[in-house]
Amino acid sequence: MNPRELFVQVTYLTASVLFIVGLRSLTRPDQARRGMNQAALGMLLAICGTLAHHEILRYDWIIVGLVVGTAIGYPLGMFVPMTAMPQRIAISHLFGALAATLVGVAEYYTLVRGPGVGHAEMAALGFEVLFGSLTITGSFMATGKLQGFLPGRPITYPGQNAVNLLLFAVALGLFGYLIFVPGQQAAFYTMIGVAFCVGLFMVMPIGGADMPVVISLLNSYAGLASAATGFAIGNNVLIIAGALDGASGFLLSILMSKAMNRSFANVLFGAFGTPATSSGRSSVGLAVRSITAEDVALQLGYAGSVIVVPGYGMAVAQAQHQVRELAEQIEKRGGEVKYAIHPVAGRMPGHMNVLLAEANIPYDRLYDMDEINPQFDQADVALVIGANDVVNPAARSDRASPIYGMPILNVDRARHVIVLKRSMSPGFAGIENELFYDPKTSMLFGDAKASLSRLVSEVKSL
Amino acid sequence: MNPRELFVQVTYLTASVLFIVGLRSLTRPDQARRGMNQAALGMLLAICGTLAHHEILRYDWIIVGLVVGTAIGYPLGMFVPMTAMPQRIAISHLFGALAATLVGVAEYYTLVRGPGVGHAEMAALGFEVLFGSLTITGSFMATGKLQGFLPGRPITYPGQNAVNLLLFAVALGLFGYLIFVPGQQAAFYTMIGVAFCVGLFMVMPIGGADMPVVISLLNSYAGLASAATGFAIGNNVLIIAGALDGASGFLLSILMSKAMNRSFANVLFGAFGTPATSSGRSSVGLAVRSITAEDVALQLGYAGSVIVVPGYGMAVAQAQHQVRELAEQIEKRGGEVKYAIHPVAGRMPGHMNVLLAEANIPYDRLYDMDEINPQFDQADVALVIGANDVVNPAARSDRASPIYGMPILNVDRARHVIVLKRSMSPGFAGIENELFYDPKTSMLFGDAKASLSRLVSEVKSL
Amino acid sequence: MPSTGIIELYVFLLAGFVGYQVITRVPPLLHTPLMSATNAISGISLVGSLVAAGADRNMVSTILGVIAVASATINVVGGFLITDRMLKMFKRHDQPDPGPKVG
Amino acid sequence: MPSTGIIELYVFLLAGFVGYQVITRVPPLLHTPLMSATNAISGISLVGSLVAAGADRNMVSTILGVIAVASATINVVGGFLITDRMLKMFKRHDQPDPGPKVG
Amino acid sequence: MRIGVPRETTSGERRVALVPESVGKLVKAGVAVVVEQGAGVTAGFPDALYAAAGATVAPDAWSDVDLVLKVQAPTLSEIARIPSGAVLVSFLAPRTHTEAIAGLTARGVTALAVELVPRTTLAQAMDVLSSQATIAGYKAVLLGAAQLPRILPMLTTAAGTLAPARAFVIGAGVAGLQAIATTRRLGAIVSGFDVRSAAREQIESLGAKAVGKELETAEGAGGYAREVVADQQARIDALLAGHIKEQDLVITTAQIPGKPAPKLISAAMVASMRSGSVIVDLAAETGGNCALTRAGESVVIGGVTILGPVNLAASVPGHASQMLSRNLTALTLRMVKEGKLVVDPADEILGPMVVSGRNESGA
Amino acid sequence: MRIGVPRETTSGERRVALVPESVGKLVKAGVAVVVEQGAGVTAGFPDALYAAAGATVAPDAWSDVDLVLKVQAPTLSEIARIPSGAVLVSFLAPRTHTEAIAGLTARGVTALAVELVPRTTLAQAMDVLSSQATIAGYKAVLLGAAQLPRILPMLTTAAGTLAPARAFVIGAGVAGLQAIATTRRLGAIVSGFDVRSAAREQIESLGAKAVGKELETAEGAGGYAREVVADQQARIDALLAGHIKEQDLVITTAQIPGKPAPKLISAAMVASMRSGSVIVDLAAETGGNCALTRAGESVVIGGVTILGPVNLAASVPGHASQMLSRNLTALTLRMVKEGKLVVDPADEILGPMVVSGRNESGA
Ligand SMILES: NC(=O)c1ccc[n+]([C@@H]2O[C@H](COP(=O)([O-])OP(=O)(O)OC[C@H]3O[C@@H](n4cnc5c(N)ncnc54)[C@H](OP(=O)(O)O)[C@@H]3O)[C@@H](O)[C@H]2O)c1
Ligand SMILES: NC(=O)c1ccc[n+]([C@@H]2O[C@H](COP(=O)([O-])OP(=O)(O)OC[C@H]3O[C@@H](n4cnc5c(N)ncnc54)[C@H](OP(=O)(O)O)[C@@H]3O)[C@@H](O)[C@H]2O)c1
Ligand SMILES: NC(=O)c1ccc[n+]([C@@H]2O[C@H](COP(=O)([O-])OP(=O)(O)OC[C@H]3O[C@@H](n4cnc5c(N)ncnc54)[C@H](O)[C@@H]3O)[C@@H](O)[C@H]2O)c1
Ligand SMILES: NC(=O)c1ccc[n+]([C@@H]2O[C@H](COP(=O)([O-])OP(=O)(O)OC[C@H]3O[C@@H](n4cnc5c(N)ncnc54)[C@H](O)[C@@H]3O)[C@@H](O)[C@H]2O)c1
Repeated sequence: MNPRELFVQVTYLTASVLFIVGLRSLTRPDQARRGMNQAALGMLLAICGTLAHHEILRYDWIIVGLVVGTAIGYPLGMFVPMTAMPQRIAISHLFGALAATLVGVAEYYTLVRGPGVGHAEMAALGFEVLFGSLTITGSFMATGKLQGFLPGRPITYPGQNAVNLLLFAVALGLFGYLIFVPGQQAAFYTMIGVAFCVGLFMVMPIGGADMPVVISLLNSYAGLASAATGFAIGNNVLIIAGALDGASGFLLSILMSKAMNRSFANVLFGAFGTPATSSGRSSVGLAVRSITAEDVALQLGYAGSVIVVPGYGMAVAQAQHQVRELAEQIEKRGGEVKYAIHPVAGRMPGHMNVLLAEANIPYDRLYDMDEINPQFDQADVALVIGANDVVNPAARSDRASPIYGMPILNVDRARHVIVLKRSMSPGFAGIENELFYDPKTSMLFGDAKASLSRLVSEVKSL
Repeated sequence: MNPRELFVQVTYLTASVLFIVGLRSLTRPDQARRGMNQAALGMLLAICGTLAHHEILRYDWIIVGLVVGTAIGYPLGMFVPMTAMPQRIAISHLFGALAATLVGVAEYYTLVRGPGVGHAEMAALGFEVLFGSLTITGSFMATGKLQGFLPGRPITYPGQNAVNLLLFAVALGLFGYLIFVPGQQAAFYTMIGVAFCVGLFMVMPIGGADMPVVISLLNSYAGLASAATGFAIGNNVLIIAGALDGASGFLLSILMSKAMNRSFANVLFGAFGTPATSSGRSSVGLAVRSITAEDVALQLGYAGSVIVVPGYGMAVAQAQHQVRELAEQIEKRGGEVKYAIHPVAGRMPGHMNVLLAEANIPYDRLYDMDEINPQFDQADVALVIGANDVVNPAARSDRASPIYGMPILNVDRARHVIVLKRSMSPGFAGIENELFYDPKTSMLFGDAKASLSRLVSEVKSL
Repeated sequence: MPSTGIIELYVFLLAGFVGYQVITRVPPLLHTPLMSATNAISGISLVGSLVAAGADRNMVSTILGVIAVASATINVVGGFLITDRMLKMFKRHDQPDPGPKVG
Repeated sequence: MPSTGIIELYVFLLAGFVGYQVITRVPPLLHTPLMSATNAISGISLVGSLVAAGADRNMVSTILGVIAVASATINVVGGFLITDRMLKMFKRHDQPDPGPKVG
Repeated sequence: MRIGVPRETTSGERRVALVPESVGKLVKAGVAVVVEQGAGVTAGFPDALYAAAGATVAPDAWSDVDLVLKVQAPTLSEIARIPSGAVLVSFLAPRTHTEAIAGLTARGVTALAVELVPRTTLAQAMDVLSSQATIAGYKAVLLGAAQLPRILPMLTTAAGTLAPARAFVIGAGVAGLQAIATTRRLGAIVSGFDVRSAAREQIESLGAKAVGKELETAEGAGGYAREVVADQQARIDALLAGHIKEQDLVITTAQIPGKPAPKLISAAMVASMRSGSVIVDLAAETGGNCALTRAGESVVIGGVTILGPVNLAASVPGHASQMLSRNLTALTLRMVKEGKLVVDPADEILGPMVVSGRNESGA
Repeated sequence: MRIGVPRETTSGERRVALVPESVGKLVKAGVAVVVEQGAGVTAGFPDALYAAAGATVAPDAWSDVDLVLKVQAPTLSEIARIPSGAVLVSFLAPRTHTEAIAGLTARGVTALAVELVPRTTLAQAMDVLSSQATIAGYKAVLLGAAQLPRILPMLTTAAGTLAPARAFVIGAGVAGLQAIATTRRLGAIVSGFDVRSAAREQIESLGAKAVGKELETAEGAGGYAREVVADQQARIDALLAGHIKEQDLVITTAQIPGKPAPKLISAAMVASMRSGSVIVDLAAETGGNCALTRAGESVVIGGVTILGPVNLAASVPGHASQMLSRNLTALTLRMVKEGKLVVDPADEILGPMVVSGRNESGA
């Protein structure tokens, strides 16, 4: 092995390790940034290594490509608002898949004109362009729907699934054929065309709300295409990065579909979006945002100040001990926990006091309404545990409400509001609560005791 | 690729996956057995695959080897008592390393007489026999010391470390030399001889108590030797299994040395055993067994019935809430928790009742001494939390003791006894407690509240 | 001795396994950064693109390669930048305690 | 394209990484079964031994190979059996509740 | 406008209608307050504190005021001292106290009976029934526990294990729930019973056991209970008979608005109880939930002590006055519109409380 | 041998020396028990239960017995009824009650004073001081809490937040610790003070705050405290003066064996307390920890109520008798050797308790 080759291999090996280490760092929010810097370093190494590759003869075009890419990539990275994240990720899948597809086509074009394409090589190349091209159009559709330049609603027609499956079967058939007869250029390009259609049609029937699952799946496809590139050109770092990507995208799409109560088959075979959407919508047409215990735990674990607002639901669930446990965990991590006791929380005067005292929560953590209300502004999280009427903003704003004029806890002034209750049922006063539809509010549904137990474990394991 | 080759490769690939899956199953005690069966299946596949290997021409000798091996292995697996586990594992490292070394020697012998040895091949082979041979003699020493046919005490002499390092340097030097001049048979066999000595001398100065660390390290070496075999004969399943072994042995030896309060360098460079042993020993010459929170958690998590014995230490630590949390976790896993309240536990009548009631532990879980004493026999674990005098068997047996005649809780009748306290200090009566030296008893030292918090997390994460 | 393709399959499988193990331990709130991180890493297809663009084999290959280089670079640059922006949000805020306590 | 040796290095590293990740999650009480399990798996050197014993290359190789086969088989057979014996001890005992309760 | 706070003259009444803290609040709102000398002493608030809070302390807090805040209903002679056209807010027991109401109407006094406060979420700050019942529920437990020949919590000691006492609370309204909370704090094994299903859930929300959950409910209007029908009563009787005989401490609080308290514990049930057991009947004033209760007295029959305390809140005068005073202040501030006292009969809270007099009063 | 259990005649004494459960145990051990008619009634144990347990219920439990178990020291006339040569076990207050001791000695009665039980781990089952102090500590809190014009727990209600009461326990022996536990159960903010360092740790082991941890300790023999020297007393005074004036409920239990109770709360400290505060002085019988305490009476000075209850355990006769009875049974069983009553003066527990009479008695 000559020194140059050695250098290339060393950079690749190092890059592979750095990628893995970098992704691993994402398991811990406080180490994630450092880890991603390591991954970026790995990327730099891999690029440098490749530039030293013996096959590379001229650099002028490469520089053009790099400059153009950087010019587009920098603003995409720095200035796209966080709210536009989904479409941002979707479009980057487009770029990734495009790169993989083009490399595949170039390779095929070169080989078919030169030494000819081997069967194994054809398998890799075919896989690469097949997944690459359907990801290109799929990502394009997803971006369009999310960004709004394509209609966001699902576009459906009878027999859609059959058509999609058929198209996919045709593409696969062509791929199989090519493996046996690699030289059939017409088949190759037709396959690309069909794959484009598959991508388009696959995403067409899917509504905006289900897009994250699709994006994740496309992530996985793009990763597989990269890995196939690696097989085609015999490059390990591509294989490894592609496999990481593929696994991650696949897993994420499963996790997300689970979170949306869809079966995995439903996700894989693209029949998303067809059943009526089940996301919570209130009578007033506002959406409710449900959240997982893990996410709540992360918010609490990294919050500087948390205000707990207990209500009758905490009493019903007899969750007072779990409340204390959670608070202890948060405090152990350096957060501060206060309890906001509304005068009429619960069902008897002092109901919350009785329970919190039972759980041995020190009196000096309890704040009554007048003391705590000015402090919500500075709270990172208001954790509402089975309270409802006492945090209902209708009391402030809705003259028609039966509780209009009752002073309430201003939880909606906190940075985030998390509400633990079992359902969307109203409380004692029997009225709806707009707080639950506030964009700042996330609902963790379930019995308060069970939810809190989960939160305790999750915060502990952060 | 011909079908036979394909078959071989498929079995290898499957075996690799099964090994990984099998080891992974060890993270969960309830799945571990199934996982190990999968690993065994993997092994079977790999063997069948190899038997189909095109290089294998005659089976007669192979069968002899297999039969002899099985005849020795079966009793070693089935009838060796659990208490002889350390030496059992040590001797199996000997066999593993022997196999790797012999294969290496055979390969070298064949190559050197035939096509000659390449540099890369020599590197792999050299590594293999080097680590293999030092593991052979090292394991032999370890087995001997543990089984008792060699003197168990550390054998030391001045300058020992220097001698060992020198020997190792010589072996490495020969190895380096061989990579450049692979054909030097004398150097090859000398290296093996020197490596034998390294193994011997390395383990010589180590006492019986430190043996587990050594065994783990030898495990790692044996694994590396296997992996090197894989490199030498180009076999992935060997590389993977070897790497798994190597990583596992290495990690375990680190973990164990940490548990023994030794630095890793101390372990790596074999200067074990030289400082005075620090294991706790009572004035009566009995040993105290300290235990980690993880191990306690595992015992509790898989116990069918646990009896908690609270004492004044629980009160001092104000750990009552953590006691309830732990009990809830155990109950969630299907275990049963009872509380044994000794009449004079604590420092005032009813001290334990007051605290346990504060933590909302239901009265019907509390048992007084007469009710609970007959139940210790059937308990898997007696968890003594900051109690001392009330579980002191001296009250039963030692006529000279100031508490002789006081009825005590018979915790020593339970299958395991775990004691949570901060030190070996006595309790109110100021007398030593033999219970702590009972072979059944494990001590988890530390403040009861802190220890219990850890236990809660650990049991949760089982 | 197996062909390189077979060994590469091992690499692929093992890497997938590593990916699986790593990703299952990423908490859900970091799933978005994770997506953009894997996205950035998938910019590694730049490596293949560079060869296509620079190997000077034929015009088609070079042109396709240059486009591929540009696309992949977008991902690398944009992906790492945005991941970093997102992860910045997970810093702890250590702020002073406001207001009085009741006794 | 790199040599098989290099790719095998990837395999080795990735496998080591997988091993590391898996082993760090094994609870301490299972460390002894883990040791004997890896020990059983290390019997995989049987694979190499089989080739040495059966390839019929020369007498030395065959003899050494046979001894190696025997040694490795001991580990495989003994290792899996004893691991299984150990793991059996981790079954839950579901026993009836003895004795009365105070009310 | 001026508020008068006379000294309570009813015997045993140690509360006061306004505590100094509330005086300060009212004065800040631009209202003058006259407090009769010594009005707060029995509740632990000497005159000096009132003066410091901005009240005028005078021998007479009746004349020349627009609003009289009292605890107990005024006697006929006191009614005569209320300026005609003024507003009176106090307990009035309007259903039984018809003579006084007539007197007030005759004098042209707008009287608000605080016991008629609507039990809605919005009215809670003015809900004297809830605030005083809270105190009563707590105090009932202390009385009962002190009477018992045993302690409430379980204690395992060198002299044997003392079994925990069993406490049973009938009627889980405000007082009943507080009694449940307090007996639980003291370590008793607590159960509760109510005819309203919400109350049953609330019993459990305090960690106590709700018995008779299988029995039909009897919900009335406004969150109150209604009387139960005969066969239902029979089932309740059977339940109680079985449960009560194992109890050490029984606290009853069952009430039905405008009706005598339901008779729930018969003499036979009392006889079935262990010697030394104690019944605290918080419904004594309206006839008692136990057949043997005598209001204001303590009866011992067959070793069972039956306490029939009246006006229990007055025996914790400090905190009871503090809460009452907050309630009355909230009520007053609701009536004050731009410095004037306005009792709007259409007001959802004030309206139902008016028991006599003209509709508007301005000062 | 025969044990006699006479009815207590001291006024206010509702306990009984043996409860039926213990009778059963003794009878099983081969000992005959004679219980005077009505002996257990005040404690809630009617004669029928004794008979059922195997005792002879008779009008006279004095004659012909080998062992008399009593609660209060016998009067001179009762002493005359004890068979000469018999053993008496009861509270005897030997240090002050010299006349009775002399009488017993004269009659040849071996008398064991239960208050002299050694405070060792082994003697705990016989430790009547601990068992009765447990009850007293609990009951003191109920008395004090019932007297307060406020409630102990913190409650946030629609009528404002009721601040938790502050309770302070001086002397953290058995009674003091139980008082701490009980006030904490009721939700007060509790602090404690003691001169023994072990007691300070024990205060914290109940979750309360130990004040004055920086002050020197004054440990006596046998786990008891000793008197403090003058300058130490000054520092304690300063601490208490500062702390007490913020307390709502103070419970004092400080005792020094054989000495009058230390005077810890001066009249000035009482004067500094808020009107409505309550002091419960459990040391009233030995002179009181508060300068103004009058044993058996309740004194109100400047709005502060000082309760000086005596013989508190007797006011919870059921459980107090149960514990006492267990203690006395353990003591009796220790004396019975092969069916005979043997008071071995060398016995580490019995020896120190003997205050009169011969050394051995057989029956
Ligand atoms: N304090 C008093 O003295 C008193 C007396 C009587 C009435 N009230 C009235 O009661 C109300 C008190 O307000 P609040 O906010 O405390 O309670 P709330 O408004 O009654 O709301 C309680 C909420 O808790 C949820 N919940 C019930 N069980 C739960 C469980 N096991 N786990 C999780 N959540 C559970 C319910 O939602 P899900 O069913 O969806 O879970 C419900 O929305 C006020 O309207 C007040 O006026 C108070
Ligand atoms: N119940 C009563 O009425 C009463 C009254 C007075 C005396 N006593 C006597 O007190 C004794 C009671 O027995 P016991 O078994 O309950 O207690 P004990 O014998 O006094 O032992 C308590 C143990 O708890 C440990 N400990 C202290 N603080 C701890 C912490 N923060 N975390 C963990 N462990 C802690 C201590 O060991 P480390 O220092 O090593 O941690 C000590 O050995 C008996 O001798 C009894 O006679 C009882
Ligand atoms: N909206 C609010 O914010 C608010 C505030 C305070 C009280 N309340 C409600 O007001 C209502 C009345 O409370 P209260 O304490 O004044 O009630 P109350 O004093 O009228 O009656 C006490 C309890 O006795 C029960 N009872 C009646 N007959 C019974 C029988 N035969 N057997 C058993 N129990 C019987 C009632 O159900 C009630 O729970 C409750 O619903 C309470 O929740 C509401
Ligand atoms: N060994 C056992 O098992 C056992 C059993 C019960 C009691 N004891 C011990 O017996 C001892 C006495 O208990 P007791 O309750 O009978 O005590 P006690 O009644 O004699 O005194 C009560 C408390 O008052 C304290 N005290 C005395 N002077 C004081 C002062 N000037 N200021 C503040 N506090 C003062 C004492 O330290 C004591 O804690 C304790 O040590 C207790 O732990 C031991």
